[in-house]
Amino acid sequence: MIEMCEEKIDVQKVIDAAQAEDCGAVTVFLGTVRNHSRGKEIIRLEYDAYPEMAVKMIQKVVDEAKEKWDVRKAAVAHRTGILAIGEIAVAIAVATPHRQEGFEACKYIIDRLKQVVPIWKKEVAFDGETWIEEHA
Amino acid sequence: MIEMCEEKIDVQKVIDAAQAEDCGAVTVFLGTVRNHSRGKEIIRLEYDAYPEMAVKMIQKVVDEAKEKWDVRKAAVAHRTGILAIGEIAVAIAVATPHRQEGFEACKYIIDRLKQVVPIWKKEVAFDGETWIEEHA
Amino acid sequence: MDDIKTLNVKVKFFALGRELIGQGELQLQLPENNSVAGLIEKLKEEYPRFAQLNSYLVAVNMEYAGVDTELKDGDEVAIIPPVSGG
Amino acid sequence: MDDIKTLNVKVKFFALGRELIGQGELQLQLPENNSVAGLIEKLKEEYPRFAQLNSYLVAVNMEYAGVDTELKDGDEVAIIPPVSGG
Repeated sequence: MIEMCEEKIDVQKVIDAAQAEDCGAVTVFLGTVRNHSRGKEIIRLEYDAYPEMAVKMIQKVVDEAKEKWDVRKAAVAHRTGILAIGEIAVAIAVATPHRQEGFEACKYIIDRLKQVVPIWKKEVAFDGETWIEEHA
Repeated sequence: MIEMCEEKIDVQKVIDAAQAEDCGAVTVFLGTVRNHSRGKEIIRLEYDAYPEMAVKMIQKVVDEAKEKWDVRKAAVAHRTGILAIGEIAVAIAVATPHRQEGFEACKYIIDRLKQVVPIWKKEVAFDGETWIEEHA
Repeated sequence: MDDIKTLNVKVKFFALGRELIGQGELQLQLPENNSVAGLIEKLKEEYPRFAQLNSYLVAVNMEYAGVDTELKDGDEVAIIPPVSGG
Repeated sequence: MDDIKTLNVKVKFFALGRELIGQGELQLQLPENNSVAGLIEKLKEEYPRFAQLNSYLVAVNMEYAGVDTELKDGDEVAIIPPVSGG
């Protein structure tokens, strides 16, 4: 399951999509909207995306992770549009037989997603809006 | 939130308990019951625990993680009793400002939990039952 | 005398690019035998504000592509500012 | 002549230990000035099957404790086989 969604992400659904009976570990990463960034108080975030290419690139990143680690199932959902503080922007779940590779694979997927997937974040603060350019 | 529970773990509740508005990352680990182990097909697991001490030791492990990383909130739930294949035995969620420390802290908590928290797992296979002794 | 052949491409803009162009999608007509580089030149001519986007990649049909990539009629080109998902 | 003073401790068993002892909890009476080591001796005498538990730690009042740890009346002692949670 790889999904770009305009509605709130259903974390349980993402986790369920990554469950596998031959796996002992499901590792999950949730990226949430922080109330501050770069020393500023944040009001909300706005995500723009190229959804068709984003899905394709996320699939590519997941495939890379599956080549590197024994990932049996993976699910990724990324939100678009306007997000309030505390809301979930991205949810990633991977099922692996053992936990060590789960942490590594999950970290790889979020790191690569932030590098190559066509999604953009605008931070809206009291003194203005900024499109974020980061590969952090 | 640190909980030993006899009923199914509510993952969403564990995640909600670890949400913090000053954090951009929630890292979650779910330990699930695999359908095989040590080359055997598994029918079910049975967990025994010393619940009062387990809660105390999990708190200690969480405190250790908080000393090492900038963990703002953490929640841990561990199941006891009889678990079927695919069910969640343990759920750990940690909120951190940034994701790198989230993966490290979450991994630390599950690693230490498996070393020091008084919980025991019996694997029930077709040819018998085994109390597992592992610090893996 | 031959007709001058042309190719039509769809160009998509996102984030700051979308704001600079004032819309998320354009249809552009280019002379035949053109590349990503030619498209960029035409964009800069027709949309001077595009030059304010000082860092971006280009995708052709949803694959990242270099400036030498040849364009075909019907291609979907996207201007990809530095991404910041997650 | 003084009375011989005694101390009462609760002893808890888990996993294989619980199965070997046949129950999860015992009340044991020990002579005063006794330690974890003394309790273990008494367990081995009264429950010969306990010797089959070849690896364990001991907790006193929910803290891991060495064999020299002195016991007080009312202490809760737990025999902790190698753990395998998670």
